[in-house]
Amino acid sequence: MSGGLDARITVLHPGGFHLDAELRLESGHTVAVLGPNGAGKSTLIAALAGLLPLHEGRVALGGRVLDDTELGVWVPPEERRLGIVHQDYLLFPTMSVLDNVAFGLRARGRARSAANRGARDLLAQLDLLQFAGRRPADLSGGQAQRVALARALATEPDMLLLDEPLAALDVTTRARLRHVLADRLAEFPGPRMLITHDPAEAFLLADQIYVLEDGAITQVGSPDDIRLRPRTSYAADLAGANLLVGVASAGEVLVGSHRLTIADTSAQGPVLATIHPRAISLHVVEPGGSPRNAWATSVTRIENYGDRVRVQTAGPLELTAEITPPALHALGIAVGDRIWLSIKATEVGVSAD
Amino acid sequence: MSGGLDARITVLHPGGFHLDAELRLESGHTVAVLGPNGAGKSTLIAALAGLLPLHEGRVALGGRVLDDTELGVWVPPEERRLGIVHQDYLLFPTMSVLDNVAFGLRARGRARSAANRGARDLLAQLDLLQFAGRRPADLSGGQAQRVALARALATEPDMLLLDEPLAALDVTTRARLRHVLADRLAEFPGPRMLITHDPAEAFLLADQIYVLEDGAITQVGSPDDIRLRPRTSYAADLAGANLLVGVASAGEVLVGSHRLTIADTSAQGPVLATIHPRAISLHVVEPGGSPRNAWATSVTRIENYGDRVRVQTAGPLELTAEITPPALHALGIAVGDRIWLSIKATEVGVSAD
Amino acid sequence: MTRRRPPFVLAFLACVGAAFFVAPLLGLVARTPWSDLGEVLGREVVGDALRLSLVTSLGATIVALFLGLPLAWVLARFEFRGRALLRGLVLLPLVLPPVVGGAALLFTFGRRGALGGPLEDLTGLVLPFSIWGAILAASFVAMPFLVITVEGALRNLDQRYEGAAASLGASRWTVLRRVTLPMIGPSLVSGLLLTWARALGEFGATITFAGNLPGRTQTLPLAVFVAMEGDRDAAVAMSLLLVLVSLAVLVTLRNRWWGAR
Amino acid sequence: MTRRRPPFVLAFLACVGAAFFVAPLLGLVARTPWSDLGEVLGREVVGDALRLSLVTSLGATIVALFLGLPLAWVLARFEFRGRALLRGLVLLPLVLPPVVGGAALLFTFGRRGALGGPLEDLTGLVLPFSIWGAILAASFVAMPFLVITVEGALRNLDQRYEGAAASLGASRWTVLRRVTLPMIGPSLVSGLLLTWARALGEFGATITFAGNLPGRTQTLPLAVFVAMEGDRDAAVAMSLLLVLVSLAVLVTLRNRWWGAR
Amino acid sequence: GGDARREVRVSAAASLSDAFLALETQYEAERPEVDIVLNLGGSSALREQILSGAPVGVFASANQANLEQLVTAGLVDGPVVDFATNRLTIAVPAGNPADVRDLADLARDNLLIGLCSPAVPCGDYAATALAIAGVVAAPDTLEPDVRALLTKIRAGELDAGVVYETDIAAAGDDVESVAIPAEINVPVVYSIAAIAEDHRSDAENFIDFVVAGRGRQILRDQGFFLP
Ligand SMILES: Nc1ncnc2c1ncn2[C@@H]1O[C@H](COP(=O)(O)OP(=O)(O)OP(=O)(O)O)[C@@H](O)[C@H]1O
Ligand SMILES: Nc1ncnc2c1ncn2[C@@H]1O[C@H](COP(=O)(O)OP(=O)(O)OP(=O)(O)O)[C@@H](O)[C@H]1O
Ligand SMILES: [Mg+2]
Ligand SMILES: [Mg+2]
Repeated sequence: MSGGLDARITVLHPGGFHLDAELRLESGHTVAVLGPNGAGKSTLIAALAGLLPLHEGRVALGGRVLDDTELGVWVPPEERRLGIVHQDYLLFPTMSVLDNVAFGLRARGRARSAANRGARDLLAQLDLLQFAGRRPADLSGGQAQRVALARALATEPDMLLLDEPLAALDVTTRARLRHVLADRLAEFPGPRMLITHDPAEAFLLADQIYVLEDGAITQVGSPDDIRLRPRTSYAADLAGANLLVGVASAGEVLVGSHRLTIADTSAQGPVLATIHPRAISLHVVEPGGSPRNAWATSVTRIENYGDRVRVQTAGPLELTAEITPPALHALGIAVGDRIWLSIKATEVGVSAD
Repeated sequence: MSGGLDARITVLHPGGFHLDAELRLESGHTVAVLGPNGAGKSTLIAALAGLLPLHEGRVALGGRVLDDTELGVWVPPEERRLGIVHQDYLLFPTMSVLDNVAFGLRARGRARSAANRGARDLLAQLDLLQFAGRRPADLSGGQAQRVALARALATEPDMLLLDEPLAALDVTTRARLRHVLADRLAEFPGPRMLITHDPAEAFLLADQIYVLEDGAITQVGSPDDIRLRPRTSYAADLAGANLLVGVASAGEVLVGSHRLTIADTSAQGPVLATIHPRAISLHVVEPGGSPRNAWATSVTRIENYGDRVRVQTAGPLELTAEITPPALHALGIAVGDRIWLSIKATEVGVSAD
Repeated sequence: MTRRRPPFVLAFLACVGAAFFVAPLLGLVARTPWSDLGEVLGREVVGDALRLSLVTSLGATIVALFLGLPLAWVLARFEFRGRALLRGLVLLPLVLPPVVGGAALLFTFGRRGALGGPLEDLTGLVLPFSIWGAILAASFVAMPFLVITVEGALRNLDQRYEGAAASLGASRWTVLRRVTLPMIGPSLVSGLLLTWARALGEFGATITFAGNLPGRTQTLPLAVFVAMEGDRDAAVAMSLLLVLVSLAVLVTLRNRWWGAR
Repeated sequence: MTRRRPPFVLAFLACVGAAFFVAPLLGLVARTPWSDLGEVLGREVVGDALRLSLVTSLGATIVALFLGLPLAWVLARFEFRGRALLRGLVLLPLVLPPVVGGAALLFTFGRRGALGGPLEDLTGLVLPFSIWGAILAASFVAMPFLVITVEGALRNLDQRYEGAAASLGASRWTVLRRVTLPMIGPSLVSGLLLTWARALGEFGATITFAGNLPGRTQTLPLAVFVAMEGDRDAAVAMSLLLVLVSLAVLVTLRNRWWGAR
Repeated sequence: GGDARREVRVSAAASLSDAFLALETQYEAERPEVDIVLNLGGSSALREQILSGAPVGVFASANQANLEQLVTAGLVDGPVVDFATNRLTIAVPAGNPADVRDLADLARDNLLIGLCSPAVPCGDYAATALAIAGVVAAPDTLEPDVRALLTKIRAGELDAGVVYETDIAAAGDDVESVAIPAEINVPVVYSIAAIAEDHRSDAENFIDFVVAGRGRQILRDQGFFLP
């Protein structure tokens, strides 16, 4: 019944922003779109939904052309059968929560009682039944977000477009809803697109990840691809890794003026090198032993997250290391202190740029 | 000039929600308020700001009484000198970004040029200068949130009240803004209250944490207190820990019908026991050796976060364990499989209930 | 903000503004011949006029709703050539002296008018001197209020809600009915009340276009006008009736429709 | 949504609605004596009347802004006893036949009136037969439009923006000026235009309260009335002038004020 | 005018508009030191203004009733003088499409007939005339004044109506007159009086001009009959 999404999209915003993206979403798969603020993620959703005119391009869902600037085809939003969570919810302020969720069902022709029953089911699943009679203005932020999710899921659309659907939820609810969402997505037959700033959410829920930066797609891959072989500094931040750009030759990568020993002796030419923060060891004296990379630097920032501590270091490579609080205690270092840093050659991931 | 906040607050919402909280925020300290959706965090801010009438209570900031239902004192919002980031920003849609940020300065009597200069400085610090001329409607979600933060910081208020100020930011920007915010908070003389759903943010930025649940404060303590000795299941979720409620006697805790061996032989009576997911080992065969707690159960869910995997188990205690992807691979388990679980007695934290 | 009093200057100006509406009414009440009030209001002409007034004003409000609302929506939501001009034209009935407006209606919808002639040939309906004419005249004069009020409100509305509703599968008709109109509710009510009140008080265009026959086209304002020529006391009494009827309706409706917020 | 055409039924109704305003104007234009238009409009009376019309309508708009805006704000934002009644009273000038409205003004602000007498004793100002009287009459009749439109818009507005502005240290005056009014901008403009247009076309209350003195209180609608008696061509020509002036102002202002969105 | 001319305010019934505009021009030409300011309106509105103290020097009314109310209120200073008369006539659209010949035709049901409202002078007079002729008219509208009635006849919306003879003269080619025989016609009388105010002598002077001076010729030119 439902099929994949094929889209090639160019959208211009008055301010000069320019979105240029090509997407293929398979039916039954979840694609997470990650990207910095202002990268164009919400714009992408609006364009797919037909709420923003394409400057150029083509959108087809399950073989049905929704938009084609060349052929002059344009299917209006109400006929696209999409389920959307808008970033700022856009709950109808004059309707009760129940009516908001039942709205799509009634708009698609269900009788009032059937629509209300469907809406109640969903509200129950999202722990919202007690708010059924409330107006959106009388909900907390997280409650409103869940209502928005319920509204999008209610209509059994051909495709799901979720713009940060869990951003306002508390840890407990988020964990629960991640499960609900994972189950829901698993049983949803069409393609689904999930926009999020939470890498854990993306890694957990997505089959494939698109990285969108400044209006262009900079990397596409499986969660592991992105995590282990990020190709931009944003993607590296997602993975929590250090990313270095250099030139490889004969078992070494030249990063700036610094040479980093790597295990892979066959790598040659421009490469991206990734180093996980936990693979970096810190020492107060020069380390001996096997690590082939070691240098002295100074501490620029220490961040204590409770169960782990991130230590940022100064040049030559400005790497961030992650250690445990006891380890920090044992080292006894503070910001500005001199420190030694060592990395095993095998811990430096290398991929061609 | 600026002093601490002393507040005792009762607020009623028409729907039956009831907030009852007592707070003491010291000058120069940051308090994070954490709590589930609908716990009353935003309500608390609105009440402190004078935007919601108190049913009963008293608010004093630096010795100045802002609200006192008994004495009939009520200082209007415009004289409270607070810097607020509202959960849904409430940027003025008819003003440019620059005017939004300069608004507070001008309202407090600064000349237009001085106000604009101040606003530009802040916009620059938050990487927003390029959007100075835009209307809020033409910003992305994350950009709008940063503008809201700039607007709140601009006026040099006596107290800061930040309602999820970083929720919509991408990982890179969030990390950067956490630093900016940490620096800003450090140099801010008055008390500051930070509402967040991100435990890392709270642990990193706060001196003290209030846990608010269903309108009541359930725990107050240092970040380490909350992390190591959570007293509610919500707080345990924050810390990522397993929380068990039981009765201790003679080096054991009785949880339901299960006996858990603990290291602390002096514990007696009702206790909370916490077990960190990483302290739980998984085995496909019955483990030998030192761990004094071991039992067989089955796997109910496996969540792969890329660099770590969380494995949920069935009864008797429904614990979640955290292992590495290679470990999972080595175990070769799937949902429904039978598994052994072991915990060292020393890894079970116990505190009186 | 419920605890607060309005700032002094604004409160003062508001009081002066309120006095503006209250003082002339008091003047009217002071001149009311209370003793023969009953007699005057009991007259058959007065009853007929009141009934006609209610019918025409309600009719005009309905016409305005069915024609004015779509017009406001098109003006607010679609770009087309001549839109600015059309928007200006909508305000014309306010600007035209009522007599001229009535004359213009006669030129157009009268028996010899460009549209009135064909209309009579086709349907046998003669607008002037009939209640339909009175409704037409009242609609012409009162509809701008609905159009302008609603168009302003539509422009104030965040259109993304309409987009969200469309994406949920709602036709534009459903969007209009279930999302747009409720969201501009108070403005719509304001517009309808303005329209109704204006139609109720309508005088000039009606008398010029529809004439003035007791029991057929003589609405209360026309009866008042005629009485004013001779029997001033009766005129004042009937005006007071008009005032009371409209007050009753306005106060009741407003409280009901706005009470929900 | 810019690519879309309105759905047929609504577009059709909107066209009928538009025809409602356009057709009578065409009827008027068809009867215009184009040949003597220049002569008529060159007359001194016409120039005087146009000037007076502009002055009184502008004056009334200013009065409405200064008194009506605070009144609308108080009605929308504060709870007090008699609010519902006051809201109803504000609509009275629409409902009262203009002659009765004028008479009520005379009862109150005339030289023998409850307020007019003391006013003359104190300041020497006589309202009837002076331009101040014409402005007063026009304000009385036109102010409700501003009050009602603005009140509706204020009720539509999310008050949390005002709270946010107050928390940033803005006095309520600043909040009103910089946050509230800009946010209800289109409705405010609508209200002001309705007010101005109504004041420009005002006839009945003015002729009754302020008289019909050429060069002093004879506005264009009053001049049209006098001309209608004999020189009908002049009356049509002057009406057309009224139409053109108002169209020019309305189209220009609306485009400018609403262009920014 | 802001110059030093003495001002006399003359409130006159709307049906006297053309005549009084001409009177003003002539009088001001003769006496440049006096400024006649005309206030034209419905008789009842003019009456209300004077009752509420409006500063008026002269009031010319289309019937006696309005002036009598002012006399009762003690606002008339000096005698009430009848200065002109008029006659009724039947007005029909150009070409007389309904072929109206006399007052009796006003009873025809298939015609659209208009009269002035009995509350205003022209309707009062018409009712008297119809009564004298023994005709029960079937009006479709009772207009508030002659002007409104004529507008509809001119537009062809009404087939006939009863108006003043002077109005036919002013209306031009669009209307025709079907005369009412003198024996059943009703004499229409216009009255004028000075109202208590400053510049009494100027007001009386203007009344003299209308009643006895060269104003008479102007009134005659406008189609009025003189007593
Ligand atoms: N209506 C508009 N007019 C002009 N520019 C706009 C408009 N809407 C968005 N933009 C700009 O387009 C870019 C993309 O915006 P978009 O909302 O798609 O970002 P996003 O990826 O969703 O970001 P976020 O993670 O912050 O929500 C931003 O730079 C934004 O400033
Ligand atoms: N205007 C209102 N009328 C009635 N109930 C309300 C209103 N506003 C909030 N509530 C209810 O009060 C409770 C507290 O809401 P509040 O917004 O303070 O929660 P919160 O802690 O900020 O939650 P979140 O993390 O989701 O933002 C919620 O249950 C909410 O439904
Ligand atoms: Mg976005
Ligand atoms: Mg909240």
